[in-house]
Amino acid sequence: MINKFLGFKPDEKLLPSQTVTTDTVIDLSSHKYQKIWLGPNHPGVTGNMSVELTVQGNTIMKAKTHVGYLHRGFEKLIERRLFVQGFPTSIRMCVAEPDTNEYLIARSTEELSGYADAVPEYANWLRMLSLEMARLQGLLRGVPGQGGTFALGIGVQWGVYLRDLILDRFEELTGARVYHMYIIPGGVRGNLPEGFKKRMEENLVEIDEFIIRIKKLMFHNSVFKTRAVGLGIITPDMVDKYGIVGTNARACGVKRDVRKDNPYLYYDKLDFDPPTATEGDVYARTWVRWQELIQTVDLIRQIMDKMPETGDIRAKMPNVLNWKIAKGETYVRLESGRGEYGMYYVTDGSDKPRRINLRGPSYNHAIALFEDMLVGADVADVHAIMVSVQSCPPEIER
Amino acid sequence: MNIYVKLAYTFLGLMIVLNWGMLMGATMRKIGARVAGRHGIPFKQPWIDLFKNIGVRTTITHGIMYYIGPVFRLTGGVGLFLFMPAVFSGSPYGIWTNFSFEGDLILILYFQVFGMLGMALGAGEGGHPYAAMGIARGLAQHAAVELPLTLAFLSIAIQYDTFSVYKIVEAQQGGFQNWVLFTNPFAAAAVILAMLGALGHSPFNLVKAPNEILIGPATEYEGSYLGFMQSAGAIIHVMEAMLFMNLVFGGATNWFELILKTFLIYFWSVFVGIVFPRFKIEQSVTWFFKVPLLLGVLAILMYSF
Amino acid sequence: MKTIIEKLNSKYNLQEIVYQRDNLVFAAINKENAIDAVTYLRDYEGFSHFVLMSCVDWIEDGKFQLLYLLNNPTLKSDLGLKVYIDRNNPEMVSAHHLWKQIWTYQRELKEAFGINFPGSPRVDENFVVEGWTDIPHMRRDFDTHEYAQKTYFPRGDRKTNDPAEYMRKKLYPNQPITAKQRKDDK
Amino acid sequence: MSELDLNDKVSEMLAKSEANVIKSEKTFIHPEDEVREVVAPDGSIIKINPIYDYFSGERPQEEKPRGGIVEKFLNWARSESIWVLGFGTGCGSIEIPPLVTPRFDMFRFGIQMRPTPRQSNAFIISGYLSVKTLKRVIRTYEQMPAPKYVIALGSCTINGGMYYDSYSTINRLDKYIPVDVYIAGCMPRPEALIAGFVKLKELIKEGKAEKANEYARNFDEYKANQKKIIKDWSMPDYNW
Repeated sequence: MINKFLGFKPDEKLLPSQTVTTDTVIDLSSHKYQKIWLGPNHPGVTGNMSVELTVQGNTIMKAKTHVGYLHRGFEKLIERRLFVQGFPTSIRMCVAEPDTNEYLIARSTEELSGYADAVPEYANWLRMLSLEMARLQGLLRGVPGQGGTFALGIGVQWGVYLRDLILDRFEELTGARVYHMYIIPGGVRGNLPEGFKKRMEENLVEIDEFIIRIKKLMFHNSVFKTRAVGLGIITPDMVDKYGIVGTNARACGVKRDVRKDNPYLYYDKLDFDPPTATEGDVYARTWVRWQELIQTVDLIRQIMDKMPETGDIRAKMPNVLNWKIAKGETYVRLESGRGEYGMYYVTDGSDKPRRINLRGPSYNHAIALFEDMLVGADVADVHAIMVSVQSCPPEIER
Repeated sequence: MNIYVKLAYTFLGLMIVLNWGMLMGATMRKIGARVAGRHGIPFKQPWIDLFKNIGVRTTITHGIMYYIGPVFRLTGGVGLFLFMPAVFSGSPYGIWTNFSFEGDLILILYFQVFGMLGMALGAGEGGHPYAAMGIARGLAQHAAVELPLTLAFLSIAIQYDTFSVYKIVEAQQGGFQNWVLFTNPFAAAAVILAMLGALGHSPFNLVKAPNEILIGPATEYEGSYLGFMQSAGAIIHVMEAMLFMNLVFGGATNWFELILKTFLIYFWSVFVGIVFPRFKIEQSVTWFFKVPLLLGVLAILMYSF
Repeated sequence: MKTIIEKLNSKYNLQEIVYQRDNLVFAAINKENAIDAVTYLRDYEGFSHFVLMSCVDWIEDGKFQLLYLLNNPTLKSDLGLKVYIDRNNPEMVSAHHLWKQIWTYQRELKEAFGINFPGSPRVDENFVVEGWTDIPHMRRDFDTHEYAQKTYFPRGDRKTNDPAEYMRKKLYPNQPITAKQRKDDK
Repeated sequence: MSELDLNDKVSEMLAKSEANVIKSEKTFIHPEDEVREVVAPDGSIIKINPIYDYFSGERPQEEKPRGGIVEKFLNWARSESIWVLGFGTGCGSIEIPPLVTPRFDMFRFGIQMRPTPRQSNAFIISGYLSVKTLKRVIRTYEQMPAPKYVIALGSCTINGGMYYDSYSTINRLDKYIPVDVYIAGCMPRPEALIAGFVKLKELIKEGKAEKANEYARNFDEYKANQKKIIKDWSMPDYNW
């Protein structure tokens, strides 16, 4: 800017190349580059993963994501557990929104054993309620969390407090704070407690206030805008190339939402339209998530209005201790807070699953996409980009 | 006055400043916690942390400069205190004017950078890449902050035709209408904006940002070195606030006034810091080169002709 | 969806076509044609979203089953192409040029099942486990329980019960085991 | 202390560290850690062995508490100022944000988060530990200055919990690093964590939390256990 003002034009040939691409050849022995590690012991890294950066000054020339710090081998463990035993194990695959795993496992086993239509209507509504509450608690952490990457810690503090309130409602509904084990094959585990809807509504009113406050705090904040606008851009043609789903795809104008495309449960009975943006940068992604926060609150209200007053919560299922499912395979998906979340489930006629493969959105976002997005970025922006693509290590490595 | 008595008083003043700095740090963190809806740390926490850090048993070494870094930083803080009048008492040889002398403003400008340079040497010796990055960013930002700040100081010096902080304070006595804040508004505005960078709170704290680069220069420091640096940091925070108080806000005529004014000056940077995220280094440099620099130049122009 | 499958069948000769749901079809395809078919589906039939690449170890048949699961965003349908490869000589043509994320899957499968994908970038780097010396950990013949017992320090006082046996003792302590239950247990 | 004294001290320490270097057989070394020759800017050739040149190979020493009223006072200070390392090793770290936010605010108890191991004295092992993380945990633990405390969170650190038969996660944490306080549950609630901290405070005040010395005392045993499962060692035996 100053150069333009003074009319000074530097010789382009003498300056170091400013455009860095993934094809840039890096010769470490030239002493021009430095290798630094971000994580796993680093407060700025989501969960427990690490990024190996090759930097030149402040610019990242090459990035490599290293995962596996949270590898527990779920897919192997489940092969030696009964269907019902595998259930509490497998829901721990993703800690940020564990309910999505519950639904996938329950739905896959129901579909393969021919009980897909046996689940009572009321139970399906309760499942939806639980899934939307999980999305809400994820967003309450995630939306201000994006501000937190730029050191706007106040929003995080407020958000996590409200998330605690939602976890309280979860505790009422399911008896547990984080790992609920609520959605089981054939229905759900418990009914709504007395006065649940009233207390939920009180919390939602509080969250409504928070949504307005966070808008003023983050989206009307000049420094936040300075940092987030134009950072980490995803273009629409990258969506199919990298398998981008969820809010990351919606923020660049590609409207993909499993709830609309392949409606599951009773999402076709609800009135909603997934929010989109066109810019595809960090700001747009946060903005889309913020709008989704409003929408999720609205969806929970709709679900609580539209669901029947009472009903069966569980279908009659075979004895779980010797429950055998015939040979078959299926793929079930749902829309989690991070995007399409699916499970490939194979049975072989025995009482244990043959193979489970979880398709987490972070698997693509945090490795292939993230590594390419970092090239040419600033070291100070790594954390922001990492959070904005919603990388969640436990679902990458399982 | 006997030089030993003077030394004793200066030492006493330093102790007051150290403890006030720690208390002020705790208060500011408590204010931040209240905005979040928390109780926050107890007021006594900084002292406990200091004792605990002294009690750490393991010591690691990275070489001589690693030890000297915190010493430099403390020297920067103490140096600022030694050559700046703390409390104005009507006489240049008053008990709390310390060792202030004609032309101490120049020395003070030097001491402001001194601590940072010491940290740069120590952290560089530590060898952690994040420390080196933090230092590079810190020095770049410091240069950007110094420019409007120095211009504003020079403007004040031209205004009162002196480089003595004592005389500048003296000239501002007799009511708030005599403060530089009102007599030289451009310089005051430049100082108030550049102050945010000098005090090192958000949005200008990328130097020690935990999200981006751990905590920058102090990454490798532990135990008593860290305690040393914490006490140096507490002194420096009060000293920076005291410098701005002396130059822009009319100085202090008693300790109570000093405490109140430094508190308010420091509170200004916390007030901004709580609701603003942090800038990247090139963004913060650009920011200082825009409005604050312009104000500084205007302040100089106002009194040059 | 039906027409696409028929077209694909006439072109590449599919086997075991299963309509799992209206919008989810699984079909097996020859190893030689697999990448061709995936490319064809991506470029001409609109299956532009790559969902998942997975592997199932059918140890009793001596085969690995690779799965390429593709999604068509306009038809909102999925097609899973299964490829059987020899378990003793696990090797498959790499598809990393089709989608950017595929090399990650191939790197994972290389580590977890030992399937080789020649030419795939970074395929030999370790993915989730570090310094692994045993047989690939997702193969059926790798016993994770035995490995854990041998390697780590299990607490001796930890009890493991057979759930069926335990529940029967707990709920019906005096009832004799019926023939049906005995059959079920087997 | 004058510069000369410091110089003496440093050279003394260096001499000691060279004498005490632990010789161990490496089976697997990263390409970056291999012994290699590097051309310096002035053209001379330098031979470097990254693992031993960049790190000190000295064994940890047992550092006896001073005893008496000084130690009591320091123990009180330590118990009131617990600096937790911000390293979420497992899924238990999802309960750390509630702890630093309005609902459970652990700052009230003098517990703060620190980003670097050099400045923290408590390490929360939040849940299961895969072998890959264990390597980083050991390295981080050894970098922390003594006295240091370990809080093990969740059933997974006690007996493997849900992952007792997993090939990737360890079963008992106390075989690899000494543990001061265990907090049972899956997942333990934030209240349980606070209770664990209060217990740790009691231990520190009574002077019972001297596990760092125990680690130094039984160093060989711990190292043998660690090396049994970490095949890809490729680091010095003790990371200062």
